[in-house]
Amino acid sequence: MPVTEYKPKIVAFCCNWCSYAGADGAGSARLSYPAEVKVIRVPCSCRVNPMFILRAFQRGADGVIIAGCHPGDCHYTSGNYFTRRRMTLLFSMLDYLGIERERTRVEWISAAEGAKFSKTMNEFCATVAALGENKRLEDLRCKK
Amino acid sequence: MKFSYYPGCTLKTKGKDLDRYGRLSAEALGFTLEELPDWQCCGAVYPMAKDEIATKLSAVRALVSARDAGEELVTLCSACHNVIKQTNHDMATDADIALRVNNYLGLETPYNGETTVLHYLEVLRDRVGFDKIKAAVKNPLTGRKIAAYYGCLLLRPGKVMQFDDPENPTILENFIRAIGAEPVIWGMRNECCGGYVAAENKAQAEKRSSIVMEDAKKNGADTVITACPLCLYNLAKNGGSDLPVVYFTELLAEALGVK
Amino acid sequence: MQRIGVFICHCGTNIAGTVDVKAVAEALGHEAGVVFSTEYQYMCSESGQQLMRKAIREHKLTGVVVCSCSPRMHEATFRKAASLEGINPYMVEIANIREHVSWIHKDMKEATEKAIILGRAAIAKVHLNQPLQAGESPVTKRALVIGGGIAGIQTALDIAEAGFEVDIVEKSPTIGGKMAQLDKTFPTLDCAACILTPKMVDAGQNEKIKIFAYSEVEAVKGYVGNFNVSIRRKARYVDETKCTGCGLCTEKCPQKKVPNEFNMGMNNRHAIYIPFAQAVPKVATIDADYCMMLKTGKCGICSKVCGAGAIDYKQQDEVIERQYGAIVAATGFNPIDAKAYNEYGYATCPDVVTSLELERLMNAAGPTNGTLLRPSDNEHPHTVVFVQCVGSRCTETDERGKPYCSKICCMYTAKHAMLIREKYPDTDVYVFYIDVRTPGKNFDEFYRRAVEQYGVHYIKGMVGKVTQNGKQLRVQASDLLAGEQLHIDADLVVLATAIEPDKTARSIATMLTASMDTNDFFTEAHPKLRPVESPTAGIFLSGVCQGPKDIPETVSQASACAAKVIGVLAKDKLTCNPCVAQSDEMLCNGCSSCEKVCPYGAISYSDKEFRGPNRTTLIRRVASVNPAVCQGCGACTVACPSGAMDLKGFSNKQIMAEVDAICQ
Amino acid sequence: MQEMMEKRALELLADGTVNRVLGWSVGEFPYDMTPAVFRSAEDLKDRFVYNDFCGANLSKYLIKESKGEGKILVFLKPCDTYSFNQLIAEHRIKRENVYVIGIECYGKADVEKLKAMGLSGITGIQMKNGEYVVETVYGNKTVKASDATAERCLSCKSKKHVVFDELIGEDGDVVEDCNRFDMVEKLEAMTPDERFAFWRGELSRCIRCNACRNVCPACSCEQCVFDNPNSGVAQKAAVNSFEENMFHIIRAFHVAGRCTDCGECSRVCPQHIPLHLLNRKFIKDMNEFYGEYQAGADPDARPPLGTYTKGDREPNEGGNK
Amino acid sequence: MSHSNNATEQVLRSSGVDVRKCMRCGKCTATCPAFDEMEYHPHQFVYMVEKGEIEKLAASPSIYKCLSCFACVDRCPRGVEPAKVVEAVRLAVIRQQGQNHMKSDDIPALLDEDMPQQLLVSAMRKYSK
Repeated sequence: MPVTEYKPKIVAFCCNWCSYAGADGAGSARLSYPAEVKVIRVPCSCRVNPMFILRAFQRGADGVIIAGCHPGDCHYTSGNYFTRRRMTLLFSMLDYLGIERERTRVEWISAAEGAKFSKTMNEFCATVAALGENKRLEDLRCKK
Repeated sequence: MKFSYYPGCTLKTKGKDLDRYGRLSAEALGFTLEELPDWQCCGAVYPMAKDEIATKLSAVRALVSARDAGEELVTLCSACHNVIKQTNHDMATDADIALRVNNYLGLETPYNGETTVLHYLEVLRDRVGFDKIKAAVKNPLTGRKIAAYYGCLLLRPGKVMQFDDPENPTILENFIRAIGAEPVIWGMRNECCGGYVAAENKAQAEKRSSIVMEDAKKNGADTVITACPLCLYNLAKNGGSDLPVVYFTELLAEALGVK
Repeated sequence: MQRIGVFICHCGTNIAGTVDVKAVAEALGHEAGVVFSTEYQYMCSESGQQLMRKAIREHKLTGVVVCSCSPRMHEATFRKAASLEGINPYMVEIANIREHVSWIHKDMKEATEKAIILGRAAIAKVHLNQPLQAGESPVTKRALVIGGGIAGIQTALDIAEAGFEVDIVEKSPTIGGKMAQLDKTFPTLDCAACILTPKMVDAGQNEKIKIFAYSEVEAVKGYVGNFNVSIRRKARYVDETKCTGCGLCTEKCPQKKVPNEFNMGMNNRHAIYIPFAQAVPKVATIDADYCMMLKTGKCGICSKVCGAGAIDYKQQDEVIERQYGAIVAATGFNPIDAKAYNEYGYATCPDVVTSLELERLMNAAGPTNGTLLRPSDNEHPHTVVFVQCVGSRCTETDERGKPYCSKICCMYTAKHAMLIREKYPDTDVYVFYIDVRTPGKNFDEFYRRAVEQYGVHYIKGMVGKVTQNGKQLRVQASDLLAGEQLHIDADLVVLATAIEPDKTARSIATMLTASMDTNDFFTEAHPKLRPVESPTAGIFLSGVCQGPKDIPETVSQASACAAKVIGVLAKDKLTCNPCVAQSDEMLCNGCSSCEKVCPYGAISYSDKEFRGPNRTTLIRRVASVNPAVCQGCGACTVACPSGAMDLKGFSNKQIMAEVDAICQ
Repeated sequence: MQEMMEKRALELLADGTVNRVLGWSVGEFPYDMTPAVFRSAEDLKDRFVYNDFCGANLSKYLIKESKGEGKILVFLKPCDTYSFNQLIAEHRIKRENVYVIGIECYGKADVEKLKAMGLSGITGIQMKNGEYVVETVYGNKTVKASDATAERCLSCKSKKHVVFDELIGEDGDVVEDCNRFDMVEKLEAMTPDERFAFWRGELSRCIRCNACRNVCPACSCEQCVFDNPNSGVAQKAAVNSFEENMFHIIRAFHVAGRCTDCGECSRVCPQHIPLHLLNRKFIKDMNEFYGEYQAGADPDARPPLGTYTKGDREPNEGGNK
Repeated sequence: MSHSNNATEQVLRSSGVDVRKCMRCGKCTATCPAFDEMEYHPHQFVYMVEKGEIEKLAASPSIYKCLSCFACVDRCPRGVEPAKVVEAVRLAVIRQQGQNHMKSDDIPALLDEDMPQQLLVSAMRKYSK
């Protein structure tokens, strides 16, 4: 049997001011992470609607990560504090539905933390890859 | 007020006065020191190495006894206090040491630094209060100029001991004021007297303790007080000074009229 | 249907080295709506832009996707180029295939695939892009400077010079700040007062500058161009408009035992006082903590002797509101409290002083009238020991000190050592240092003069302990180069204590919504490229509040800051970011969820009439966004349950289209 | 009870305090009590009904009705007053156009439970001495109240009216130990696989009839995002099996901090999906993470998702198990 | 550091000290009460361990001169804790067979009537295994 390495699909929402700049920093420093990670730029982590996350899963993403400025450093002063509450509740809910907790993540990555960006993405990819393909969200409604 | 009490080996032999006057004063001030059953020698010096486990066990046993009694653990000897407090800090903050010690001891309930360790002086300051002591004093030591010698073990490492400002302590000075005497503020009060090498390297111990005693004298002290039997021995024996060195508990007992 | 052009940049070999740019151009060329797709060596170059413009013309493009470096680099460049051909600049999207692809992936196949996917996502977004028009907001042509030290004064003078109004809010009774307390300044050794006080007078007399001394900022509302600030003018109990600063009251006041903060508490002042002779405004202030009249109602002498009738014991704090277009933080610094460092004896030995205290001991207007005398017995010191780095350069977890280098201590210590040797050649001066840091024009030369010309003993090592030894101080220190432990009998020990941001800075930063680092220094918008701006629009940074600085640096930064402020005030209108939230009134429930999460107060509600079924009219409460106030974070869009609130340029549909394209 | 309510309603209509009354009347089946607006004394006498099948929460109807001419009288059970208050907080109801009579409530009957006991031909119900007397075409049957009480009422959170103009019957207290999170806790204690199996069993029955949404007082949007062709998530027919998951999770998220836990969603679900367990999970988490909060209890309170503290827990911290 | 070897690693592990935090200010040495007795001083202990020169330190009587007064630990601005390095080197020596610096046979000659037990206990603990 040919061994094919499973490659998960990862969507990363990055805030324009810190984490997107952090991702650029990772690029400038040539700190690699898997190509499975695709970044979507949003003005602030608080722009990320739970609908986007579910939409990504719906369209076959295996993991979704949101990256924003560190709490207290939000370009818009309070955006990431709201992100923190919203995602805490959403992730807890997904977990409550029995969907693997490790498929969703929030990280605070500053513009100066290119290394953290790369490290985080490497770790997240490895975690999601270990879980395998995302099925559960879809499976919740299986018409028998 | 009742506390578990760890006297330590020296207080049972050469340092009996520290213990005796401490207990008498406690009685006069209305708190009880309940000696731990079956306590063992703490080892007299805190083993700093991360891989020293066996040498920390006796201190942990004392801490566990106090925890199981549901009491705060009081010590009187500075050295015991230092060993037990530092070991307690390890148990609370160093997961690796705590794990290995707990594995070794095989306790029913693992110990993770739950016990509060208090020095007798902390009991006076934080549990009794110097105001109350002042009120209880029968023979105020008015006119006496007393130099408090802290040495090293009560104060350092400051982050762990959390006893007082290690560079500008006030607890003994406030104690001296409470018993009616005048404290002498002097530079060497928190510098080492070399006690630990008094057996092995008498010359070094003599040099250090003379510096300390000279400074006390120069600053006008008539008496030096300490909480440490080792310091007392070293300063009195090797300090080359005619200044008397006594335990703080002795003066406390004197002031309280229970000596 | 859009007509989209796709342009793939090689960025030399930066992209083309890892991404098969031809394959990307080919693949994206087949995407729906794409009518033109090409690659080019440097899209950002003049010829690259021309190529794009030509394609827009020839293919009648309505949207553009550039696959290139980060949008943070050249989004503005390409938008501008597109707009020159009549396309709305917001019809341009960038796919970041350099920082996010070619620079991090090594495998050509993998990188090319990812580049195509990112390109598709950008195309999907452009399909939904709408032309956006940037709005405009008016600018209040006045600046506020918080803090009246040399930084604040310089910034205010430069702004006023350009013809704009400036207010200075200073919490103490006079402007002047720390520099007013200094004796001489390095590396020129000119007297601080001689160069500072003329500037203070300039500021005080400038028609454009209004000084609110003895005042504090209490609240800040609004946004760049339109700040509304509440200023508390603390009661001085003296009418500023009447007081002539004659000083008679301060002489006659019977309460003479008030520690004089201007002299670092080393002598006393009266309860009614003028901090120093050159104070601006030169107006007396009553210290309510000490004034017998205010405390007990008995005395009133100052009122009796005041010819101008300026004393007003009933004066109350007054809160005024002022409007500004820009705000400058110039909140300055303080030395840390050296009491924590009693191994150096500061808490217990009177002859251990800090460097700022030494400034006063050497200053002609100081407690000793400029003669260097030790505090304990007013004797001339014959041996002086300086200790460097007291509380600077400590480890991050240190409870007493700061992790940074305070930057100014090496130089002022050299100055002090030199001045003492100059004035009192019979004095031995020792400086214990870890490193001597003198990067600055004429700085190292200055330090060398202290050593070579003035014979100051510089010893590489640290002081471990200072003890009182009779009338002298016993200094125990290491001489690392000699491998010795030294014991020096000194008459005076001077501690170069670390400096820290003023304690009020954090609350001010919170009011300004400006960010701070862990040491409470204000964070700049970019450490290299935007060093005098805060990341919050309209907030600027001047002086030590941004990081340790000496006077030359502070003044340069203050002027740079002024230039940035003038840049804002000179505009009649500010262009707003068009990517702001917008409420669809047809969908809005008026529930106020969005309003609660808006950090700018940009959302308001009104009752509006809508046409209901059967020709009825319905009145509904609906939200609307003030585009000049909204900064476009999008917090409201997620709070909105009905989806009425959306963000222009980052709409729900656009982002979901990107998600779809990526997860295809 | 019905007589008292009817009498008071007639008085208020007669003295012009109100010009219409929002209450219940018999719907398709004799046990199916549906909300109705009565515009005259005659209409009221004719159709107004109140009994232990009147579980429906009338608050939501006031969004529309309170915008009409004149004042409307409404009868609100304690739990309904929370919904009413929440809608006031969201500016959806014009308070000055509503006259609220709070009515006492000791739990409503669940007709499905009665049916499950084998009762059929149900025509009415009356509470007598702590027992339900169920009227059927085959005669009266007596049932132990607790056996027929609706699930949501068994874990009633409050018998207190948080808002009213007058009361009929007694006002109660907030129920401190209402155990309403028991099932949530039970689910949390399961393994993820067990939880997944549970929800798969439940949610897979959803037919997207939108009954939950239509009845929910918090789901009162002018137009639901799932119906809005411009929202990007609207669907006429489900594109894939995912859509219903998205619908229920997003619906629960949209009402998080606004849901008063009235339980109407589960009551009306024709597939008997325990939808309230989704809402209760959010309520429980918000209580635990951000402090106790009851939507509707205080219209001026800041909802958990409309505020924050600097020390809030991190999203990645822990899960349920 | 080419000298880095097992002995160095053992000292680093056992002391728990990060010697790279040292900024070579010399405050530990400035404050050390045993300076005169020492061949290598506290800052040298830190620096030499960083360089891997354990043998030199192990062979030096300096390891028995430290008074465990913790002054260097408390006053170090970088949180390096030099005393722990000294103790770790000493332990590395006395843990070896026959390397006890003090033997129980030595004790009687040292005794005097006032000497507290803790002095002997601590000496045995510090100087022998």
